[in-house]
Amino acid sequence: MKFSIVIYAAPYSSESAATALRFARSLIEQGHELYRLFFFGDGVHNASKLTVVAQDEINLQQQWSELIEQHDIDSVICVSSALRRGVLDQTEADRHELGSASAYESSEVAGLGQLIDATLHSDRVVNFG
Amino acid sequence: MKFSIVIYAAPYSSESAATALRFARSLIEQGHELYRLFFFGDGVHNASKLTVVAQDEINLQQQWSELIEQHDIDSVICVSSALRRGVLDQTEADRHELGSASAYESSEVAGLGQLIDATLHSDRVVNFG
Amino acid sequence: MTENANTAKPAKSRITFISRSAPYGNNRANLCLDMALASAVFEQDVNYVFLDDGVYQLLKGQDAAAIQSKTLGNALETLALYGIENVYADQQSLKKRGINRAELLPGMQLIDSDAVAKLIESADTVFNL
Amino acid sequence: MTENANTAKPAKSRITFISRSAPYGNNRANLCLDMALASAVFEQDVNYVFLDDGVYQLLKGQDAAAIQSKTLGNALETLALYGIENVYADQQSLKKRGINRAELLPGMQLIDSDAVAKLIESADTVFNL
Amino acid sequence: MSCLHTVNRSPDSKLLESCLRVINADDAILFIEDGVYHCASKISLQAIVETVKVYGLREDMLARATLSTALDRVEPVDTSRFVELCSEHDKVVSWF
Amino acid sequence: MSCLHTVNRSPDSKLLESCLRVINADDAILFIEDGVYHCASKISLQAIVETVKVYGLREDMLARATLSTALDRVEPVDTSRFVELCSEHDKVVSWF
Repeated sequence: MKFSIVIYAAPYSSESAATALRFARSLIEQGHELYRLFFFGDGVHNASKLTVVAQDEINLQQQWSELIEQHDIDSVICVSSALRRGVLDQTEADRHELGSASAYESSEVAGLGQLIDATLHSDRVVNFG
Repeated sequence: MKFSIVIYAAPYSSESAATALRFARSLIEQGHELYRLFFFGDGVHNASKLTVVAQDEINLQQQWSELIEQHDIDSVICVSSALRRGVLDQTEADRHELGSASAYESSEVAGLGQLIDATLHSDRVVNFG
Repeated sequence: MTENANTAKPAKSRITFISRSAPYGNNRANLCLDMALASAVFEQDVNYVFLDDGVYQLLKGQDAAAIQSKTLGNALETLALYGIENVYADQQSLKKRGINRAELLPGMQLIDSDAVAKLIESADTVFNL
Repeated sequence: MTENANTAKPAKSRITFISRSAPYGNNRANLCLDMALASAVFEQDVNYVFLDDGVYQLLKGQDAAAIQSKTLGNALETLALYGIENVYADQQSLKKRGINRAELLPGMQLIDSDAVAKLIESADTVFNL
Repeated sequence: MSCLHTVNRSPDSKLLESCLRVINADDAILFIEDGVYHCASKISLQAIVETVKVYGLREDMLARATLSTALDRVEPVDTSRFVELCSEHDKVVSWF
Repeated sequence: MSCLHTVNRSPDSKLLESCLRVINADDAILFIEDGVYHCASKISLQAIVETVKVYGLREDMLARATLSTALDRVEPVDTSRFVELCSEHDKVVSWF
């Protein structure tokens, strides 16, 4: 079955991002297809690669990125949410002269059209916020 | 009268950061002293300098930074909140090889001791979250 | 990414948006609006329901200039221009908050809980925030 | 910044923390704990009150390994080691949630609303989240 | 067309109440995150129509020490079963 | 020792209720942000002891179209008066 997952919550300040990550892992393990991850609103912070966590703590952003790369998942950060939160790919960072990218390259910065497309091509859309 | 302000909320996803900014401006205009700004939890996102906003929208982070510089305000981002959210000064960015700083230089990255100090030296501590 | 739109799956899905949050205090109302507008732009079949505190978004006479925001009520008045015709306010939510029909923006259809349940049941995807 | 600590102001203030949030779902319980521990380290006079959903933090037998978090209950058991002796749980909040004294971590003093009101009234600063 | 509703806030919020107002009799509810505090609440569970199946996310119940106090009406499920429940129902509505 | 309490969530939350349980008779309440919806609610205002002065943040009331519907008990104040209220009371407790 094809799933898409929408994440509205930032890591650390809400449990929802962690729940979504476990859910994503589990559906892949069960042989389902993850059609798309869509990070929206504060959810875009899950794609930040600037995070530094204590050694005994989970780096949720890194875990997302590893999962995405390992399974070649189509992962999208909503562009309007991302820009105003400073989660930038190299193109945006260059355009606005803001140094190096702050977003993991494993996710693509794109528009809400990718969310609508996900509703069209997924059997289930599951929201976490 | 000496005020300190504690901000727990990220900009955009909550109105509280904007309320705090208006409050800070107003107390300075009235001749009160702003002893310290303390950004805590998701509040540290207010110090991100990577933000890109549309032309007809407010850049809250930039407005904070301008207010802080203009009035030489002692502004602190809580270090443990900031690191795990990728809001880094140049020292931390260098230490973890994460490129350029993502935090405005107008705020200092420091510990909760600065919050306790603020409670000792302020007549009023006002929280926004 | 546009290739996704060219597969065999249906080009249209029925999406019900449930907007349950008051405006301005947080950004959920805006996120919901952004998703609904995108759905309309991509010509999906959209139902837009205001439930619980979400009905506060529909009050006439909002003016968010004093809090440096865009007035959400103005944006909601343009829904029809984007082809979103099915806009509903839950009667019970209005009644509980003492809001009369005369206080509402024009173009809202008042419905009861059963009708909301049907809009959920008949949807392919539900976004609820 | 250390110079601040050497001015004429009192070196001790009475701080009341009101922790009103359930653990894990969001990070408010942790933020409150971090602030209280810092206050204790800097030798302030600390009162720690669990109110509303905050009393859920006090349930014995928590185990957050399955959600990859640190078990908050364990941290709360060490409060006394940090010199935080005045730890209170609001009786009405417990009763409303059907929680018996036997289910609570040791060392909690049960108090009523009037006592909470007094802990607010007698404090120099109140942190409430 | 049956629907799985997830609810992630405690009984102190009005979230479950909102969900119950628009739920259908053959739907199911899964309590996750702070929602699992409903699993030990008679008042919450009694408000749910009997035909609606009630689940609680085991990981969240373990974390919050509510697995042992959960009432019989509630079936604890782990995340992999959560995924299965999503496929078994026609759609998922998240209340958060 | 009188205290200014700010409340920033709507009547749909239990925030005001919590505040009222521990408020003192000579304290004051200032509704801000989504809290200003209380300003038009008879039920909310009747729950507040008469000796407690009630304010609403004007900017937030304007934004939400609740300035004209606010009940007489509520005194609308702007941010500069909010600052003054903070100095006039001995401390500020924020409910959020």
